[in-house]
Amino acid sequence: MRYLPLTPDDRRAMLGVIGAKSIDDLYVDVPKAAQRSGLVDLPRAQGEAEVERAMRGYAKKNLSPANAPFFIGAGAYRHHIPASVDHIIQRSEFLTAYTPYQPEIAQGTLQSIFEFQTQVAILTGMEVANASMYDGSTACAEAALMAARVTKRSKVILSGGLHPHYAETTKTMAGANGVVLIDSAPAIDGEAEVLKLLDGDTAAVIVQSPNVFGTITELNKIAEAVHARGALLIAVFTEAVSLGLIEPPGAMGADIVVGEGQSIGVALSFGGPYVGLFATREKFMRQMPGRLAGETVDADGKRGFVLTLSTREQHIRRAKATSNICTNSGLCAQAFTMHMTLLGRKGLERLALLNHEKACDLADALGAISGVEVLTPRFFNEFAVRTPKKADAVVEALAKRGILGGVAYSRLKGGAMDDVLLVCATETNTDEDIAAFAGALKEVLS
Amino acid sequence: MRYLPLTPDDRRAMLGVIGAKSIDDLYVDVPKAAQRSGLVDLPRAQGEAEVERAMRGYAKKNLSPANAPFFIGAGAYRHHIPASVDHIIQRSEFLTAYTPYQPEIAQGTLQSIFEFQTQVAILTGMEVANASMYDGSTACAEAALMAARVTKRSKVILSGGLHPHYAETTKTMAGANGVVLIDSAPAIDGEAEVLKLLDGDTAAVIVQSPNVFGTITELNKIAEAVHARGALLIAVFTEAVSLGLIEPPGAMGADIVVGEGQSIGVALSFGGPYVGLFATREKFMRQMPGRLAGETVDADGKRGFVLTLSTREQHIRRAKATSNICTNSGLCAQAFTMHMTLLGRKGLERLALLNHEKACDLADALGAISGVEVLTPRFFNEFAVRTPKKADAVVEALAKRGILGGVAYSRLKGGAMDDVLLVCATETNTDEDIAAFAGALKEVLS
Amino acid sequence: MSQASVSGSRGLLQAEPLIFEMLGGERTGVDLPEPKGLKDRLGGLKRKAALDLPGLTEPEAMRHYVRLSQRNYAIDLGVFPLGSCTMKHNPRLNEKVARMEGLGDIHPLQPASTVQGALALMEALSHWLMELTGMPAVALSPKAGAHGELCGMLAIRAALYARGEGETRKRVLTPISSHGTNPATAAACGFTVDEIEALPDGRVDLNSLTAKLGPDVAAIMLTNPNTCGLFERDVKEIADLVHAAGGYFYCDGANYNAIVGRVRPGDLGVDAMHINLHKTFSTPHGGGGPGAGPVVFSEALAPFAPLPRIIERDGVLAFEEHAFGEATGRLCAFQGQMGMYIRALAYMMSHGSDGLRQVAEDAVLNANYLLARLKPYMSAPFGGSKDEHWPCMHEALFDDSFLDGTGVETSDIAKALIDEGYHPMTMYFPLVVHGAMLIEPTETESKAELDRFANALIAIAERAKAGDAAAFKAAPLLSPVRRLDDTRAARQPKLRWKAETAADPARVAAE
Amino acid sequence: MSQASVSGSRGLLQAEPLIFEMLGGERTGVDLPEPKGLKDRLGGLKRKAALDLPGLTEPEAMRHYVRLSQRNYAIDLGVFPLGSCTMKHNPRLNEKVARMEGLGDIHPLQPASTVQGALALMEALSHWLMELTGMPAVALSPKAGAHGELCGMLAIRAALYARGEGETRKRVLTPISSHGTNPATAAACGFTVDEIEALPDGRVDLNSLTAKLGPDVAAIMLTNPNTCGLFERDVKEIADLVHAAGGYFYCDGANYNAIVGRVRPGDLGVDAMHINLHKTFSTPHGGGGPGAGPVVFSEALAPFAPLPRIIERDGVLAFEEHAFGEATGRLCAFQGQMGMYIRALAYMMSHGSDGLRQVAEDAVLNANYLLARLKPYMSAPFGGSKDEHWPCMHEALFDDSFLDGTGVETSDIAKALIDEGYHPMTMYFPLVVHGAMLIEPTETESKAELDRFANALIAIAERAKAGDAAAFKAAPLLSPVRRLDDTRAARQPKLRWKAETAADPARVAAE
Ligand SMILES: Cc1ncc(COP(=O)(O)O)c(C=O)c1O
Ligand SMILES: Cc1ncc(COP(=O)(O)O)c(C=O)c1O
Repeated sequence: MRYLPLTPDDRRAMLGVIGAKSIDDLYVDVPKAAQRSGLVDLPRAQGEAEVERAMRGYAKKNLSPANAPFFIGAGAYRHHIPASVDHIIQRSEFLTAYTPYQPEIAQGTLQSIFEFQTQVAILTGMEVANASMYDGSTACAEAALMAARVTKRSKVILSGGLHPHYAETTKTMAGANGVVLIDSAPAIDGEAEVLKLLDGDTAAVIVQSPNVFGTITELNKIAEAVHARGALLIAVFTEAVSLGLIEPPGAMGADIVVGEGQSIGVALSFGGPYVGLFATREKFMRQMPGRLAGETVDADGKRGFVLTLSTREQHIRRAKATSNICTNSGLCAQAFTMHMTLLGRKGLERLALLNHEKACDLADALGAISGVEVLTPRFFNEFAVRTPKKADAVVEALAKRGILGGVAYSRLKGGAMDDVLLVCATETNTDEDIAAFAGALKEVLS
Repeated sequence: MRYLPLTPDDRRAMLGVIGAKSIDDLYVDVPKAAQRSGLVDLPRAQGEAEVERAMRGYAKKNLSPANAPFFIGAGAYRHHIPASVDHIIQRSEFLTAYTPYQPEIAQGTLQSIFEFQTQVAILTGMEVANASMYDGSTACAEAALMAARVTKRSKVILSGGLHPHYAETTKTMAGANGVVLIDSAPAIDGEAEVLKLLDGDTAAVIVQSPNVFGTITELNKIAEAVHARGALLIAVFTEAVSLGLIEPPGAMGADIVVGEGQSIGVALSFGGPYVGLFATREKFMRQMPGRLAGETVDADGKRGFVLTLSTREQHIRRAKATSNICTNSGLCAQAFTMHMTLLGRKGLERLALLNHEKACDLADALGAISGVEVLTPRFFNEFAVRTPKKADAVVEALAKRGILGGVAYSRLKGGAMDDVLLVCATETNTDEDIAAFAGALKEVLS
Repeated sequence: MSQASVSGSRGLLQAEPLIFEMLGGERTGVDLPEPKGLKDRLGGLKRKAALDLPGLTEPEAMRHYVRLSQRNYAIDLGVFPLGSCTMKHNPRLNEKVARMEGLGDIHPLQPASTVQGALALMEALSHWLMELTGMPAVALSPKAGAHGELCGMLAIRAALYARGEGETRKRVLTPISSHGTNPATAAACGFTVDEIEALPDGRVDLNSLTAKLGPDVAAIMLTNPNTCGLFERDVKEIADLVHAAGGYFYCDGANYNAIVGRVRPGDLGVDAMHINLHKTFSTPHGGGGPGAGPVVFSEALAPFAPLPRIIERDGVLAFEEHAFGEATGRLCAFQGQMGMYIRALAYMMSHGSDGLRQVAEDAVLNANYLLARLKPYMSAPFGGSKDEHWPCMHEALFDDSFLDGTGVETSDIAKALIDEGYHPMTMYFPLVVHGAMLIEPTETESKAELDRFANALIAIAERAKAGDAAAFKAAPLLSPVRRLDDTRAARQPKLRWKAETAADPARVAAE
Repeated sequence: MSQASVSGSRGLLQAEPLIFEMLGGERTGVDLPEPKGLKDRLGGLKRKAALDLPGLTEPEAMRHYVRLSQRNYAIDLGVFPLGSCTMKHNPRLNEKVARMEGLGDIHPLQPASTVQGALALMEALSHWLMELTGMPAVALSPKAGAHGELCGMLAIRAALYARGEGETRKRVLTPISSHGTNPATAAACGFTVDEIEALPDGRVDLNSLTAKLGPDVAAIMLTNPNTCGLFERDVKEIADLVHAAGGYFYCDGANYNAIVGRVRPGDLGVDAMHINLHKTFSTPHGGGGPGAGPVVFSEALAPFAPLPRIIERDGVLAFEEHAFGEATGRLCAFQGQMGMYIRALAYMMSHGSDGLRQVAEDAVLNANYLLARLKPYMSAPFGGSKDEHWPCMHEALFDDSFLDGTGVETSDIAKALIDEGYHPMTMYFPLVVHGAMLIEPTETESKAELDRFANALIAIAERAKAGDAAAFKAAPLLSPVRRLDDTRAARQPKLRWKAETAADPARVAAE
């Protein structure tokens, strides 16, 4: 087997050194009944070419966005990723390194994380950020838990614009840990509705902007009201590129900002791995979940970086840790930070602007179709439209025509608002794509 | 522009340091008339995504061997390349390094070349090998030139089985330098025919095995006869994998062995870059063309490698150099050596055996078609068949059916033997591929 | 530090500042079309202050990260013997297939009809995992091992609630040797954690366990092979005792590599177990992640597996995404770590049933070989005597008693290994022995590499015993930076670059 | 060398023997199906002695090459200021597109109907090259610069034969400063080489040229910008003189980067010029190759361009592969370096006409900036005085007169640069100045990188002048190996590993 360096001679010699007669001697502690003598009922080893052929077989049964006008967003976004980003994350030294617990031989990863944390803090308008969470939704759940820790309260209110997957993940993950999650009815432009549920037991409210319907919301007023009640404002985003153009939550009073970083440098990959971003105020630093890289000096006084404040973490604090997270999204964060470095302010702003323009073009094109109504009042690169037929049926009919034309809101939230279609446009869409989509939608609706 | 780090401010500051008013000041030596004030009439800069889209457009207009039963050989071969090989040649330190003229910071490349030279020598059964030539055909031309230098004679005889491209390249490159090339008529099994032309002026004869028709030839007798006349035997191969199974030219008396190394680790890439292999006897070492890595020690007595015997080369010897070659096929040699290291004896032998078996299967399948005759008496993984219709028309007809079914010999050698089709099978062909090819050929011929 | 340089670089090792310190005007490494600037539906919510994010052109960015990368150790450079981490070779085939058009680029919310291949791939992976473990159900979506633990413990919690015991069974047992994520997870699910004792041979003390069992016990969280690198001999008895007491058996499968293809957790009474695809099935660690932590379930817990699930109707696959039956809610935004599923499946198919069994056996053989070679020079609390080899599984545990009186500590041994070109072993974990050194070589190390590593470690141990503590405290000398001041980092936390508090970049560059 | 290690490794730098020294049984890193072993049409010509090729499993092979790679300097690590080599950034986009299905995997002999995209791409590249150079024809197939020279000189030879002067015009003129490939190529085409003198300002001496012209002159081979980094001011006059004397003007275009998009060789009287795609158009150097050396031709030489050529019939592209008209024969087996064409075209399209002009200007600006910064500390024979800057093109030339009496030589400066983290400049070339140091930064260096490099080089120059020759002779100290014994390598050539003469691998491993 090409990955196994021991030869039969090696094995014999090594057993000799150990003083064992056969490999079975090393498994003596396993109960006899649980020892399998034969092979598991699965195919035998295959060569590279065969495995590649099989994988190609799976790939061919999918419709790649490279081969279809593509307008799906709703939490994951198709953007161009510079080839150099993939080159870097394939470097042996980043790809095949472990968590940087030995800082003397992990400065590459550690400096990258330190830069990543700084970029995320700047992007969100916050003071500090961690080294990543699994994805935006688990970051959201962790934010709810952190708010409960900080405020020592248990109620967390979710807006009607929060991505239903985020709401559900938060309920699953934080709910089990004593946090009481209060849901709101779906609302296209109702982030401020959370204030109606606000009370003195509230640890935090969670709002999203742009929300799952694409709506952008001004948060200052919400923040004020929330703070007045001693609660925290958790602001969520799923489209990191939006922060190149719209006011960041940190500038509008949010206490914790969490979001999905996939848009910057990470492939769509059918939903994962992605990278959860988590930023907050310095004063809450010691309540953050996840890893943190910090600056220090070495024995020669030279600057270096280490993982720090680990007394928050499970490997030190065990049952009292701020989170059980261990493995995070390191390599996706590496991709994010490199892509962000390539973009810089200039690139990100322009990228954001292009996304917005494409979305405006798309809104104009779809809005012009009779029976279709653009529902989102203010948006970045995605918005909701009302369709005269059921949205899930529309999506299927478009797919039959080779167009990946958004996602039905009802798919995200079991049956709700079943005439609402969520669509998204990015810099990857051409004018022809938009025309093709509009044309097909017209057909499908007629 | 994303690849240009200077900012307008940088440019101004730098001109200031230089003491120039504008960039034009630095071009003062260019005649006014030749200074273009405007831009050349070509498109403006484009982003990554746009360029990638354009390239995809070109790619889509080609029929990829990944999407068609594929049976073309005749000098370039489709083999599976392990993914790890591509990883290594994409490493910054190999990809973006220059020729290792500063050995203290180029031991990676130098040790790789030293290992490559050793592998090529072992594979061909020779004593020494160089660091690579452009491709097999230019290696062949260089071999003719070297034979003339060694023997101080000018006549070189080419066999009728030598790949016509190799013959033509040799005539073009060596012919201009005073070597007289004597061609032979195409012959499927006539390598020994060269002996008829052998005389006391002969510097070398060039034979090929497996030859362009796929025929394998025993070289001992030819070598004896050639040596008896004081000439050298140059043996050529185009399919390096064959040497895993058949007797190497070095074991049969060849003085110079040249060939194409593309089969081991190098992509087909429409004809290049490939890697010319060049091996010979130690006694001719100082007459070799191209770069050579050699072992030595450093100031601490530690083993290291350097480019050596460079007094043979153009940068030292100028007009008296053994060749004008400078840039060679370094990265392809790097791919070759890694793939060869992965294969080892075991892997290469098995790979060769699989190729041979597939070719035997193909010969059985095609030979069974009425009117089709397998012409090659002994072969490795390619052979010639006679077709009742013109071979180039057969190839076209097969292509229309989505099958890349070999190459007409007449394409290689202007019109000669126009009913001869050269076909090849490798480990990449499935039984279904072979059946599809045979089925389509039957159809085309009926 | 023998020679200072003006540039700050030393030979091939390039000095490199932070991106925030790279002076010069504003740059970018992407070229994008000019926006038309005509449309605006932002409703006035444009960013007010300009973003203060630095940009680099591509050549600068490339160098920045390539230079940084060369300060990292990696599996591709040498033995990475971190116990409990299973740092094995990462095949590049898996990287290639994960990036294929139609796999790496599909959107998680594409209509099912356009992702049949992706769903089939997930089903194939599920099939391999269930067959290998002998368990009847699997949830793929957990994003890493700890997330898998959460998934499993939530299912247990749900099962208890379904039984009406959700409010009464709140205690979770776990050995002191367990990984930190185990108690952390139990706590995150609202359980209290109760630690059980270990026997002198490194296994669970059945008496301690029996004593702790009771009607308020929800589950035991047990790692097997355990974090001392030992197989829990009494695992069946443990399972039976826990089940008899009305609890469930959560198995931490982080160490599954030792038994894959040879022993099936399903035959050991396990109710739920996560599998770290980034350990046993070799998806790359990537400097900290991402991973994937699918969970296999017993019949008892299968109904409580989370959403989404894959269902088949008339030969067509689809996700069941919304609440049904007793399913636990969603654990993440979409359906988990597809990128890891592809790699893990490619790894499994490459090895096959025969190769996977060989993986386990070679991993165990390599660990025992190191144990046997190192035991005479170090102290192996569970390794047996000079004359008798007590086998370990995939990793060999040493304590620091051989260092008694030398002034050298476990962490000094680790730093000395760095100078020898090695990544240190896991230190101070598990907590059951003093100054633990946990060495897991994995099956992808050759005998020659193991010998070279053992020779280096033996030389270090001998040097320590010979009394050269000062030299040890000075190590490492040959790494890009020397020992770093952890205390300072924690006391004066500097978690991001700030213009005001930044070190002088000129000084940094010249460092 | 401050501390020896047992393993032979030093921190991150891993010791690594030759593959031939890696003991252990026979291994392989590929898995292939079992052959059936039934058929044999080899005619008894099976290999007799077993191949003695070592194999490694994938983890071992991966490590071997990754470890080796870390002993290399590279563009991705830092400034690579080799004059005449144009070591610029290599965009990864180009690597990606060169590997696309349908581009990287097509066979050179596929029927034309199945490779219309490939042919169109070659035509597009040709169009860019002709437009940029202002020349009416181009041959893509030459495999590198020297091969391009051969292509051009063979066309000149053919044109002379066509004129009936093939046997009489046998002398080729070239400046002493020319690259070694120029005289080597002329000789390889059966010409004799006659060197022309340079003026004190580094350009061709028109008087020397005029004196050498005559009815036996076939051509001049002139590099422009020349290898001193200077534009040949009198290039038009030179062309006219040579043409008037019945000869052709071969221009070595290796330094085209300085003028691309700004000056067209077609406006300078050039008859043939190769373009190193691996210099100006950034295809990676790959540790020595591959490259590509397309040749542009004037009307006079166009008919003699080599085979194959691309022709269009009814909108369908095809190769013309067989002798026709006055075409020179084939120069290589197929149609050249497609892999490089793809990369070069992607590079051109990325820059566009505007970006390419900026490339030239920034390359020239960077070189002049270094010239200006370094001139006060080193000696720039063609750089002008303290008060007057004589501009160079893309590279700045220094000689060793500033080292007079210091005992330090050009090569010592180079080795000192290695310790500072830099690849040295080109040394001892061109031959027209003593102890030449030729520095070509290219346009992809930032001002900050140039300043850091200049500071390091200035410090070295000052150190040399302050008299510290012994330290210079000891350099480099910080590279993976120290100065290597070239003489020994040449005197006792050891060009391959042999079992008998091999160093003891154990010793090697411990080195
Ligand atoms: C025994 C054990 N359990 C659980 C985990 C947590 O797994 P993950 O890091 O994938 O969350 C680890 C990882 O190090 C481990 O070693
Ligand atoms: C001036 C000059 N001419 C010709 C060449 C030869 O080009 P190549 O190495 O591509 O054969 C070079 C390459 O270094 C060069 O610098």
